Amino acid sequence: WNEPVVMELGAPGRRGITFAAPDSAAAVGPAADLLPPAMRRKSAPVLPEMTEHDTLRHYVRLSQQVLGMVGISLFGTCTMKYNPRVNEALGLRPQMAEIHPLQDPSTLQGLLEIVWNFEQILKALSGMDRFTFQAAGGADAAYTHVCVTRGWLEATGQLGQRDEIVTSIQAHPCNPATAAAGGFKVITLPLEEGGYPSVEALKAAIGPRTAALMINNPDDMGIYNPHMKEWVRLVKEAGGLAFYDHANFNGVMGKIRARDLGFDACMFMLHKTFGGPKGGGGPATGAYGCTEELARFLPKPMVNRTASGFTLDVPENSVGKVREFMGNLHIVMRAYAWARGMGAEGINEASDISVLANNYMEKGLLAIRGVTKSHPDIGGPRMEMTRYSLGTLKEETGIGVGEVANRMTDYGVDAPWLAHEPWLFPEPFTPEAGELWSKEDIDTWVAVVRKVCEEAYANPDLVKSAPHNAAIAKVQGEGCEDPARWATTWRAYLRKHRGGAAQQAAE
Amino acid sequence: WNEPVVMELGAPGRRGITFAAPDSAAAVGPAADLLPPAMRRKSAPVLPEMTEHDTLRHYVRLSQQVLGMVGISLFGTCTMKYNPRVNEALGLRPQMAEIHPLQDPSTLQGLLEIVWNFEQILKALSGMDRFTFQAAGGADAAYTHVCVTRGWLEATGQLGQRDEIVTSIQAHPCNPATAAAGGFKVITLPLEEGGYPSVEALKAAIGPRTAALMINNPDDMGIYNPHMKEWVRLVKEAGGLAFYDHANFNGVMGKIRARDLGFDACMFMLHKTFGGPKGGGGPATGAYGCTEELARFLPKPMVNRTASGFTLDVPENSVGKVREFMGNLHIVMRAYAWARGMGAEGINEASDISVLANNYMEKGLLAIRGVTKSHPDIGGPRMEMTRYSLGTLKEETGIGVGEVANRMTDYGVDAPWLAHEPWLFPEPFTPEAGELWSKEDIDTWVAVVRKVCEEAYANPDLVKSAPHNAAIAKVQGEGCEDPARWATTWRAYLRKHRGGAAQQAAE
Amino acid sequence: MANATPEAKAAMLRAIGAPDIESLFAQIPAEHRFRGKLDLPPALASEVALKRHMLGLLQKNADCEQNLSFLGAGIWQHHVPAIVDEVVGRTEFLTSVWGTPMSDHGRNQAWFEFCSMLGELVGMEFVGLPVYSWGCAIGNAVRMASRLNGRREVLVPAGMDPERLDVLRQYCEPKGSHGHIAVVPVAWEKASGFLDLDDLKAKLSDKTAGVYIENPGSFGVIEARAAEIGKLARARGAEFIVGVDPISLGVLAPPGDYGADIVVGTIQTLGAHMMAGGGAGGFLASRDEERYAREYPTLNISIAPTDKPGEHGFALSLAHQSSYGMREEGKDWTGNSVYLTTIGCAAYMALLGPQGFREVGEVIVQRSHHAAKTLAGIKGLRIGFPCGFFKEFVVNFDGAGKTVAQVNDALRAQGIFGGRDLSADFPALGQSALYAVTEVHTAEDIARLAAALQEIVA
Amino acid sequence: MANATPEAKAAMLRAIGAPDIESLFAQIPAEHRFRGKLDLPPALASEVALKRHMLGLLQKNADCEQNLSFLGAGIWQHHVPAIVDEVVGRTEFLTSVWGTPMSDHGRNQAWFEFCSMLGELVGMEFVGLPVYSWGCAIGNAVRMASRLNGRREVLVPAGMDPERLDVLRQYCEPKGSHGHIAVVPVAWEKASGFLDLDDLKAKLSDKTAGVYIENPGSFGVIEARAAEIGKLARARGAEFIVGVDPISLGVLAPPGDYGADIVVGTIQTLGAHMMAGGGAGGFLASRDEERYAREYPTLNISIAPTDKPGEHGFALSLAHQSSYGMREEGKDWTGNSVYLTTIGCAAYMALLGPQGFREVGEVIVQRSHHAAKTLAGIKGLRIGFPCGFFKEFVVNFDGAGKTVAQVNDALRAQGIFGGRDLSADFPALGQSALYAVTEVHTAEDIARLAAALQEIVA
Repeated sequence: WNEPVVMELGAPGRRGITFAAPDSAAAVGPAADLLPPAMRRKSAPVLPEMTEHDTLRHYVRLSQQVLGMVGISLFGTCTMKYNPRVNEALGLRPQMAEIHPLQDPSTLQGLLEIVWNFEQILKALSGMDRFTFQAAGGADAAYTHVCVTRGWLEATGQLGQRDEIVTSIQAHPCNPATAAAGGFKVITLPLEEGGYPSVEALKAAIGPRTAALMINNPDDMGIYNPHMKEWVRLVKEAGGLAFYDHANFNGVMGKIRARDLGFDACMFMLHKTFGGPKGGGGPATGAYGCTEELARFLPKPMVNRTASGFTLDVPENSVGKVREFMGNLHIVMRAYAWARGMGAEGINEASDISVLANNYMEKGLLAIRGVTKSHPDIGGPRMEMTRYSLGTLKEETGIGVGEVANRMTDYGVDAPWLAHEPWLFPEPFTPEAGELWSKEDIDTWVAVVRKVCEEAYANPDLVKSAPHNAAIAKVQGEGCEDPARWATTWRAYLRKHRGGAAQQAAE
Repeated sequence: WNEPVVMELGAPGRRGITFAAPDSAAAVGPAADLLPPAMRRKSAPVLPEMTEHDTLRHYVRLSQQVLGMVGISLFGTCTMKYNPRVNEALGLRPQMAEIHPLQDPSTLQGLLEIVWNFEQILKALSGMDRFTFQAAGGADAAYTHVCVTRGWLEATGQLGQRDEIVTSIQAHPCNPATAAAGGFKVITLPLEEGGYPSVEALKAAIGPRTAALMINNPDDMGIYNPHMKEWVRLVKEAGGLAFYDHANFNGVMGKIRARDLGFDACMFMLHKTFGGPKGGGGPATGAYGCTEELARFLPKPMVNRTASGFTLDVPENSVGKVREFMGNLHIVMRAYAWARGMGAEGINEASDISVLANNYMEKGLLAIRGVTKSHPDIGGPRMEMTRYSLGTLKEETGIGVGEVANRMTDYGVDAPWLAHEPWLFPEPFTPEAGELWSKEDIDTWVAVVRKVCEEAYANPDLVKSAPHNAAIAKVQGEGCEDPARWATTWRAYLRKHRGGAAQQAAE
Repeated sequence: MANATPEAKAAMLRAIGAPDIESLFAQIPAEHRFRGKLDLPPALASEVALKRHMLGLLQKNADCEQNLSFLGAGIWQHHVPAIVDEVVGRTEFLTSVWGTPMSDHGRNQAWFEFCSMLGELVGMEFVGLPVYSWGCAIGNAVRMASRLNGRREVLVPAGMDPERLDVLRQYCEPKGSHGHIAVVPVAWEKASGFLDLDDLKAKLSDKTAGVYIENPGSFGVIEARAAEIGKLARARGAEFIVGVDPISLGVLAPPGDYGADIVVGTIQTLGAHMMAGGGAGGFLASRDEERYAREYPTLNISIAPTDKPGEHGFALSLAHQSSYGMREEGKDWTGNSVYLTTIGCAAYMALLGPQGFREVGEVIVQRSHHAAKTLAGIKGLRIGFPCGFFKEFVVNFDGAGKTVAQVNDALRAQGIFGGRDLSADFPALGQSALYAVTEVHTAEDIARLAAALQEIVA
Repeated sequence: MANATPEAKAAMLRAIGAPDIESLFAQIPAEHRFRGKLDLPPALASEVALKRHMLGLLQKNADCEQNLSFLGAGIWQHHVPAIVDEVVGRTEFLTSVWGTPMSDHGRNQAWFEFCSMLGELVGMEFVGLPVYSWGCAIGNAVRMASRLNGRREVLVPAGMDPERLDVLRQYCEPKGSHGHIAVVPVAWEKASGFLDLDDLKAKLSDKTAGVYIENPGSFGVIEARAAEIGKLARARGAEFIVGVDPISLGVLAPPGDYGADIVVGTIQTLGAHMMAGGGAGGFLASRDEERYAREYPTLNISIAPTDKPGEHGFALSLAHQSSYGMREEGKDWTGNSVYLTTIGCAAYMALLGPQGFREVGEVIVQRSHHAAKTLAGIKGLRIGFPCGFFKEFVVNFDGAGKTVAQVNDALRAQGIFGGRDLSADFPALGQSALYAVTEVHTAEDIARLAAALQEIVA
């Protein structure tokens, strides 16, 4: 159903919350007199005027218009996990929710101990020497690597000389993007027959201008590059740093360690692999780890353990900050609790199950007419996800993956992840079952794909016009790219689509 | 949609939560050896085996199949209120959630202070001298009055002599029922032309056998008995106690006080009038208040304030207990917070608005073809609710109030309360807007009633077969009264409806 | 209040055609009206001020999370899984009352699931929605028994928890009142804590409406001869009523297995916080026989088909026999109960499953026995009924020359809430306290208690 | 883990036709495999043990609810209305990532509402979904400005908060790196704390990509000449970028009114807990002009029609220009941000409405001025910039002969967290601290602080 936009709700004079006029009012006089006249607000912001009940009811209703994990969401590359509610309850404790980052460290010992404890866990999982949690997401951790790389180049007098970062077309876009934003030229290696760039291509790309390699493994197609150890050796021989984007860590937890492969640095996504909530995209944490050699460049402050407690210190050659304060430590708290709940065996088993579940799912999906897999010629089991293509379906029925995804939601199954740009295969999609979803859920999911593909052959219009059973009908998104029509705010919408009714109402 | 019953979910071996084997296991040996052999459980209970994720997902889905206040619920006689979420958050604080009723009072001073403070508020609102919160609902407070009455009769040597309790046919069923359960004979006065029993009828009913009057005012039709003061005088002159069931306090908060009318005792429903959550029917609190004279009979313990803090004491002639411990004090905490948030003016205004809203709604409802009101000949405004009848609609279309209510839910408006038994008017319904629901909500609600009544005339089958847009289709409830078919548990269901598949599966 | 704005008030008055709000109160005679100023504390209209005020009050409580508590006796400190709070706090469940079987389907289903899972635990097929508390459930069960066989005497363990006993007494009315049911205590065996079968036999008669026992009993003791007690009761035509703590039923036999006719108990241990005793409910269950079903005072939810083939729904069953249907002719009385709590209990039982109940039961048995064994090693302390108990056990301090009150005061000074003092209610036990040990207690907790006691009684 | 049971594993292996799980890892060369034992602490698999462990750790923190805190400087203690926690904690919003515009409609709408309400507060029509933090938003805005006019210098207040400044510096890269943007500080007027216009004029040039100011500034001072600064910037072809704390915008003029081209700021003050600095996000807003819109690195949500006439939906707008669409050619980079926080912010803004923002702004202004006035009365204490501040103000202790560190240590011993020590970052201010006073502080709190300070500096 169509819940009104909040801007249309309420009525003049309604109040949702009040703030008592301070008893100190008398002492200082009216607030307006304490503000520079030029800077006083002239007209009130045009916000809704609602009661608390109506406000809550509105957002409860909106929450009910979110399918997501209330159904089945195998959102690949995101490793959907259950978020233990005990962690959420802990997060609301005043000892977590109501602490200020600038408190004296003596009053934050519990938090710093959690951070330090968790760092030890990530060290064990990666072989790295230090971790920072300042980066507010995976992309921000990639950026942290770019910053650390610059710091290292500066310290070693190579800044400006080594100005290229090498990556692969299957690396997450954040790798080339943060490299570019950090002032580096990006060299992107294409895939070759094995499903990954060749050693030769890498050799051709690296040299005295190479600052770093930024690479993931396995990639989002579920293909593991078996030459990664050699890659790292080559990059380091060429004088560059090797950074492991561990976005797809779920399939290899406990199985490989970045340091063992020779990497100088790596990153983990705590909101993905370590059970932090997705929240529709953060708050997140990109845990960035590196060797002792690079640790002196890490963002400040770092948590250290001393005889008299945990301290906050500035690394010798710290690159400064990538974000204010210490990061989304409330997510670190959750990740630590998750890791303690799992233990070493649990973590290992989770990666076992995620790879098992993916290969089980693959069997079901490839049995469906219209579904193929990327690099079908590469045999053997994939890792924790597989990339599929509906290219055949599209050719045979005209129905693409977006339409299939829309129709799937009619069956209570949320859309899967498709693929990052550029699409190397037509009509791609990338489900990931992880260790969360049960065999029955996977079976249901596959059955829905089968059903929708069958519908595409039998009744393409039904699929094309989907969804029919969602909160709203299909959105017409073309206007969102048109300056005359897009509207990211209600006031823009009123101006463009309702002839400035906004302005008038406001005045 | 049809979410499976939890008993059908899960798979063997799945775990939702684990409990670590105690390190003390070694010291005492296996648990089974510590239990008398005859009393050990032989076969495991046939419960579902589910993960935490699946369990939560199941109950989240069920919650989404509750319309209630996510829509508009004008559930008369229940005074729907918004439950401030700050109180719920406070309720989860360990200082409220993790306290034991048998802790030394010195460790419960905050709780006892809340109880004491709130008692003062109720004293102000009622004029009574003491309040107990032990009763776990309104009916339990009525029962408390019955117990106190017995205690008073016993102490005054009248037990067995005064064995009649007088009430009205419009009093809530809990009044006659608790009177009967407490060993009293019940005399129920019928309504007369003014919409309430006459003074003469009362006079005829009372006498030397009268133990008490248990009466509400206004009643659920919104009619206020103007002779109540005289009633109370007559009952007391006859030697009985007068108890005011303040279930319908919302319309008279701050306007009248039970003690001022002469009552010896009264009760308030904290989960209703004082903002406690309904929760589908409790935990609730019936606050029972009385005069100093009766206070010595109150259930134990009572909270008193002394120079050295708050204490728990046993009243001199306490009738004992009506429920273990001190009552649903977490609801008292919420009610106290609600009352403090409202203040005297707010409480007064709330009753203003609830009466205003009801009379506004009445205008809209009576304009609908097929809707009449109870005692239509009684002019003047009703209190915070009005009883309506769809008798005309039923006569003219064959559609009754139950069917109308079912159809209303198709429009996102939950069914209203109909009426307690016996139905004095055909096809009754009793909406109550209270101070919560906005004018727009009331307008929407009335519009839905109008729409459904119009449908009843135009397309009765559409209404008869409703709902069409709810979680499930119309339930066929006839079997619920048939011993061969009713099933209050899954195991009974399997036995009766699936040929004992249960037993087999279990074995 | 949405309609508190002058605009809304004016618009509504206009529609009604009333001059002002006061005129809408015309029904109330002037001499009924209170015209004074309500003597209420000032409003704390802002949430920030109200929260601060409430926190200030709550912080005057010392809770069992910061402190180490061994209190039980009717309310126990068990682990409440986080999802239980989550489910119970869902706005949909929390704020509304109820609707039709269709509009309120999710809640009805959760209730049915609660009854179904509880039925599995206790081994009974008919389970009503809960009543106010365990004590109230006993009261209802005894009255059911009395209605079933027309008798007016109930035998109960002499060691029964005084809170529950007081509530039961209330339900059985004072002597001299119409319909009085006599509550007759049956002694316990000094050494074992079991019900004294000789005393039971002596008191059983054709007047006995029911025999009530608890398993575990109020001193924590598991009544090993429950089946025999049941047989004795049935042989005299009395109903056999058993009270249980359902968290024990992963390891203890379900009462249905040893002949219980009616089962009652608490639901607090199925995922409800202690809340100073608030929110705890009690339940009633029995075999699914019409004879029993027709006497239930509870609301009952039955699964039922819908107009759509293959779909299930839920509806009230046997509602008419309640006071809602029959007023003073109904079975006892029915009103608001603890229906929200049951939804949390449903989530709790589903989360634990058969393995979880077994595990938690075993942990409790082992840890409580470990605690008893540890305390027994302290000079001056003696365990009252040392064998076969569940969660609770009696510790006697006579040998230490201290009263329980003294011991508990000293423990409290160290942040420990000692066991419930039994000395006033059960003088025969001397200076004894009832200690509760659950899955929340660790070996360190027990060691800490032991060290503190050692020091106190030294 | 649902599939951890032997049954599930076996069934899946059977379907795959694989002998064991190990065989599924065939892609990983043996020499890549880690075969050791992970050196992790023992698992706390039971929730009860885990919760106890975590609570034990958290209890080592001293929080700002039990203590009285005057810390601000980028993270502020504001009242978080209870419904904000409720909404943000809803399972539906909390756990899932995202779906299609249809399957995720509710979340998209909440995001759009967030942008709409924030747009009203700041007086701008184009608002992107938030970025990691205020500092990051400044970095993005400065880079936007530089891309718009091709210049490579940004002027910022010399008194800018060092945390944000460090982040901005990172976004502008070290000197010598490709694409470096110089960050040039502009002095403040000693007495007022306003930006020194002479210094500004001296530093403004054709190289100036943008001028960044904050309102209120990092010392709490309201920049009264903001419009003039904007004019000066625009006159030299520079973008005028304004950073705001949106909780001030019920009483302070929206930057759109005084000529801001790009507005940035924090969203933490819109209902996010402090969480040691976690969860706070930053935002970017501007006029809805294509020139600006085409430079946003954020995800943007536009309202759009659906196939059903009259119905609205929401879809991504300008996604292709992000790094998701163009990789290294995209605008900066885009990834997970703080999108859950925004839903709480939306609830916060809707709850407050125009009156709430006015009220909270007035309370903060009055209470902070009252606090400053009170502290100014203490001998040895001086208020740095005593007029026209919002929420924060500078307290100088030079006259007392104490360092801020000494004062704060002494306050902490009394359960008071004193203001942020400015002495290291701003030596020119001497021994000064930045005190934040919000709607959570009462007159008693201020009196308590004053009494403590009085004693400490006596």
